Amino acid sequence: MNLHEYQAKSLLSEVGIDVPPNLLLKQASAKQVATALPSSETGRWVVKAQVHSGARGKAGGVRLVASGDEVVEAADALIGTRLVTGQTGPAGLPVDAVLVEPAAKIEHEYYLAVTVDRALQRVVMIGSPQGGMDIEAVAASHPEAIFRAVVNPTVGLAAYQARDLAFALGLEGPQVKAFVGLALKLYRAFVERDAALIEINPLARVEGGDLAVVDAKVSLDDNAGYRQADWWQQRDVAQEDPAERKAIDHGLNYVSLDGNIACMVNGAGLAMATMDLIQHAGGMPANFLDVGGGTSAAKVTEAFKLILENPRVEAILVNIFGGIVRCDLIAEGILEAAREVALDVPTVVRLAGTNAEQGRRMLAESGLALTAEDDLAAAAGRAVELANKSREAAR
Amino acid sequence: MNLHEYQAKSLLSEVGIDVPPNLLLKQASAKQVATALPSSETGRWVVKAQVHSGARGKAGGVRLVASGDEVVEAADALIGTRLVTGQTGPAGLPVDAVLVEPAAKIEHEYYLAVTVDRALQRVVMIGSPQGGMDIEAVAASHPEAIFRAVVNPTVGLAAYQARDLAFALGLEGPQVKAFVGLALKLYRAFVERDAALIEINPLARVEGGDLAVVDAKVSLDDNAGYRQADWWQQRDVAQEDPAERKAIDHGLNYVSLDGNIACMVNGAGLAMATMDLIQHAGGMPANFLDVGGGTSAAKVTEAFKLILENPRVEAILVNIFGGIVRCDLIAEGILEAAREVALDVPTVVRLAGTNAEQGRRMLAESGLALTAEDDLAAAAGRAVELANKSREAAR
Amino acid sequence: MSILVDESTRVICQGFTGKQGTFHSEQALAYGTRLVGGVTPGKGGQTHLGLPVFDTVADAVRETGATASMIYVPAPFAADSILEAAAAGIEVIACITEGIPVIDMLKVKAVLAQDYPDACLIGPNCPGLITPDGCKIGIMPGAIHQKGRVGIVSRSGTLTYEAVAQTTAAGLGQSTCVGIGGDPVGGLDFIDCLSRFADDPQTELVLMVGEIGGGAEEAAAEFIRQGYPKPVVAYIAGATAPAGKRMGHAGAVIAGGKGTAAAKCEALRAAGVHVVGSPAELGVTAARVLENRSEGMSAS
Amino acid sequence: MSILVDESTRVICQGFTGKQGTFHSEQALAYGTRLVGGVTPGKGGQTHLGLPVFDTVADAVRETGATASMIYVPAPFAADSILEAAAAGIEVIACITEGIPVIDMLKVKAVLAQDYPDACLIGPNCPGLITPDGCKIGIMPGAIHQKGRVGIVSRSGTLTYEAVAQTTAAGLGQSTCVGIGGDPVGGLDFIDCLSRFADDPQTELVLMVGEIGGGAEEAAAEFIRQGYPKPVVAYIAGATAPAGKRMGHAGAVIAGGKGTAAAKCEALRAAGVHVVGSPAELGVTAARVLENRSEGMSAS
Repeated sequence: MNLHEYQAKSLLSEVGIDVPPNLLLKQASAKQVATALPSSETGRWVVKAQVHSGARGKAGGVRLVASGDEVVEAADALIGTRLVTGQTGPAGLPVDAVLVEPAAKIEHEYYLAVTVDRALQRVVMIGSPQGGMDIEAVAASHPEAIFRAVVNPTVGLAAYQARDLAFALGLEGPQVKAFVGLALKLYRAFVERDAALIEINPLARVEGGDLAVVDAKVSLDDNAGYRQADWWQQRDVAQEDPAERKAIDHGLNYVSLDGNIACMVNGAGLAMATMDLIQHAGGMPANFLDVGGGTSAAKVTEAFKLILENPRVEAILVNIFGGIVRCDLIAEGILEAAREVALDVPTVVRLAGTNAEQGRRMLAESGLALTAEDDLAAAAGRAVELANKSREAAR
Repeated sequence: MNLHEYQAKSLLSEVGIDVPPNLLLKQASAKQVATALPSSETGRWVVKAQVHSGARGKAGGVRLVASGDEVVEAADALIGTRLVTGQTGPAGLPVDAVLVEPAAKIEHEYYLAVTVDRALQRVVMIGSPQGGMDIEAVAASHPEAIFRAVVNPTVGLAAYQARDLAFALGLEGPQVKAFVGLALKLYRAFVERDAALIEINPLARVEGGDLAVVDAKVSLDDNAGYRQADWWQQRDVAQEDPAERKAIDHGLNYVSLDGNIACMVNGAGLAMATMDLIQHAGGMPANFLDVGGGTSAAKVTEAFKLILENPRVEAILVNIFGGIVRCDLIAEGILEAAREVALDVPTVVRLAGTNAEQGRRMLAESGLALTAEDDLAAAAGRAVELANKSREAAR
Repeated sequence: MSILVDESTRVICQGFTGKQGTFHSEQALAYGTRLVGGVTPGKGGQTHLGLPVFDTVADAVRETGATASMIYVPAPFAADSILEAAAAGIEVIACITEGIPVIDMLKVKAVLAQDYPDACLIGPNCPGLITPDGCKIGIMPGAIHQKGRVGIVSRSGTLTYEAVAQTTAAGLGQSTCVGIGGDPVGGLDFIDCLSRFADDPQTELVLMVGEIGGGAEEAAAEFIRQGYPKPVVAYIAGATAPAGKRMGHAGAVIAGGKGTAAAKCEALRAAGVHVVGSPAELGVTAARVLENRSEGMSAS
Repeated sequence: MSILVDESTRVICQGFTGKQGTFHSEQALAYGTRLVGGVTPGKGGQTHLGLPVFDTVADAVRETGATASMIYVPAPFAADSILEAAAAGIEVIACITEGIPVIDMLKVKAVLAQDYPDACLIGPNCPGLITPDGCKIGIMPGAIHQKGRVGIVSRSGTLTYEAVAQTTAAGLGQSTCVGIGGDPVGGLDFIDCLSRFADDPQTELVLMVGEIGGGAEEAAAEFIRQGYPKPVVAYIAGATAPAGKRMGHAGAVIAGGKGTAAAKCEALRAAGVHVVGSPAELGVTAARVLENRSEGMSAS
């Protein structure tokens, strides 16, 4: 799960990392600004839209203002809107809050992050003297400007590793010690909070030489929710795709896509493969949907509801390889779904594996307008064909 | 450094281990007992002398009493005395406080400890169903009743290891879970507090099946004092040998022994070797004394003072192999000491290594009644000889 | 022959008396797996499915001589179960459990490397492994398998079944099928399995099923490029998956332009692997490659 | 020949500009050690004792090609310095620092075993090592050494000097002297050094100086008993030490009846080691053993 910038900074602050004083506004309250606006040495403040996306600045989600009144104005202009960035898609994300911080005089921007390196199977800390921009861009254009510390889990990040990074970033004098302290705490936060990614970008050297956490991004390991309950309770579902959110509530794995052929599959790998088959057959998948291993008829019903809420869906491909999941249960779910919702989209069903024969028979006997296919490729082709037909018919 | 039982229990309590409710009395205060004596289901209490020694029970340092008045009586009988146990030597240790706890109905006594296994270079947790006695005795008579979990430092004590121990100890039902929780916290205390040994003996199964920490012993790693300052400040110097305590204050390494030949050496290994030589020559060492690597004249003076405070000393053997330590500085220290204290005990000085010649000359020219020897064995022989002579002369 | 397990392998189940453990132990027994007992702390001494229950894996190993374990313990406790199995001397540890935090697995991997270098961890978050007609350790449907010539290694569960069904339908059958799991940090990887298949005389061809995310397929491609003695057919799932979205598996996410299906396919093709664009072509491609090969052999 | 280091070994000093580091670096230079620079974070780019100062060991290794390091960093930071040296590829790491907490050393040892199995740690809490006329890395007085035939390995500092002086006086000289340190958890042990001395043609006899506490001497005895190609002379300090008291070194304590000098001597004697009862007899015993040996050889 992703945290908002203000949550990320609060998480960092919990392990003792200094973050700039700030004010979170959920409404453009002049009163709140009057009483709680942190003082600014520069006489300026930044007002930042709290959305789960980077590239907020270019999208107008970060405003530089010069007075409390302007803070209120900027907050008013942002809160309640949807911010569309290069990362959000055209619908954008709702701005339900803004974070106000004193603007610092930044002399240099660094990059600092912690994540898991899958190839090394170790936590790595990554630093670069070229901060403030997308690190992938730096990695592509200046790979020599990216420095990595691979962490042995027995000792955690060692002080020498933090020092190596500090010198590699070109820090000097008291900045080195400050950086080492920050890096050690950052690693601790990563491990203790089960993070998947913590990114401070930029970490800035401000006028006077101090280091400042200007922007911070935190993603937590979805598998560790059970022991990081305090943060999971703060999960902002408004930032998530409504369909994906609903899927999670029903124990389904759903990702919205832009295509026209919905699919419902058991197993993540097979679900991706089914998407690939749809494309192979000339269609475009409308979603990724894994109904999981312990699927019930009720879950299948919910899955159909999810799919049918997407107006772009022109055909549905159900692809089940029964293992633990029995195909007869899936068939039962399809029948139940058909009773509950109007299954008015052409639907191709491919059942294989455990009790496939029985499931097929149930569907055939139901009288529903379903197309059965045994072959994987044929099923995908049929779904694309039916979608094309229904589109033509609609014209 | 060693902790008192009450301190050990407070350390365990800090990591969340349940310890019996207790009352620490530094004087036999009827008022304190009246207001703060923990209630006892059995109607009985134990009053335990707080000294740095085991085997307190046999020595009369643990009293079982049946009322608050008796608590006061027992406290009065113990506080201010010296307790002589099988482990303290004839002088015993001062009882400056007693710990009062409700007496439990103990059904079975277990042993549980954490320490460092030097051969494996790992922390080990040791458990035995035969608790309540000296674990070395169990190890000798029933080695099969001792169970060990060797801890990998990356994960720390694993839950399965704690479970393995619980089952090996014969625990059942909810005791297993209670034991696992206790063991995991115990390991955490060991590592976080830089312990050298934590021993719960006995860990008791009391009436009703609960586990209770009846007695606890903690030694902390002397090297880690700098980061365990809170416990080091609570170090009870009254429990330490006064000479050893004074030595620590002067940066000397001193251990009191029973013999008649004092020695003053640089380096721990050479100091032990010098003790061995004294015995080899027919004498008995009066002390171990390592003046260390960065020795100054002032330190040598303090070392002489320490040695001369021991009335059993009949001769002194100074054995210095100059490396970093320069022999001329040692000679200077000896001369200074002779000026400050009456060096009225025969003293043999062996100087070798850096600036040995110069040191020897300084001593020879000083006019002090010192015996110089270049050879190690000869020096020891001479010291023993002089001690014998001075003893005979005194008759 | 086979890799990792066969009909003589003595298997235990950790989390034996739980719902998952019970169901899949029944299935394993029905398939003919030599399941010799199970572990549920606190239930030692009981009998379950006609087999002894032990309090600890150490007890189970001592009493049954088991060398393989399948773990159906809930995620918060599964990492500990892996270590318990390794410490007790279990050689093949299949952890089916899904949802183990990455930090836990990083530590488990480090401890295995330090203290139990000979233990083979499979998974977590995997369907397990099966040697047809010999030993089923996992959640795969046994009936679709057929003893045969193809070694299968896969990051996916149901997609593996697809590959199995196709090779069975093509009359090729499988030597051993290993689901290595969909998590970013896990046990045996493609290369480990490829090495074992290389040494297994029964395996004539290896079928590799990868997916987006990470660099395991690229590493396998490099390994194959340096000289692999058997033909490899591969499919990479997720060509249509968008960047930055986690596709079901914790490991299945394209991050920073790395881990795309296209890059993986390209690397594998460059290494001489027969990469199929459609998952429906796995079986037929494997059959064609083996046929061409035997023709080539008889011609030479 | 020698073990571990010789006159060609490029050495750096960690904690270079500190008081201890400066003094012992001067001594090392005076002895002829090929000291090529030092490390003090934040002073990179400066010159000290005519040598370059680096911010990190990695920088120092890259610029000087050093393969050995001597560590004079204060105890709270020394464990980190050991890891820094190992990570930078230093092969021989002599940590002179005394007073490192045991928990830190346990972790350092685990990390070295995991990630840097080829790094040789000597110490901590040790005098260092010296190859006479070649390379002095440590705090021992160089002048008492003489290039020669005896390999010395010792848990003690000044007692080692005693052994050195006696073998020098006896005209035997030393191949390499290694002070392995007095802490309960450290780097190279007796067995590691015995193995290296066994392979070193210059070393004709090994002189082992042990002390009470732990079981390292007993382990060495067992190692020698299984067949050691060179004579070994040993002395164990602390025959008169009382049980339960720490004698200066953190590792020098008799615990639970284990670790006595008597038991160690007995084990070594049983393994064929020439155990001397007095530390004054080290040199003469070594000389006698070598003389008897060469007589035996010329007789045969």
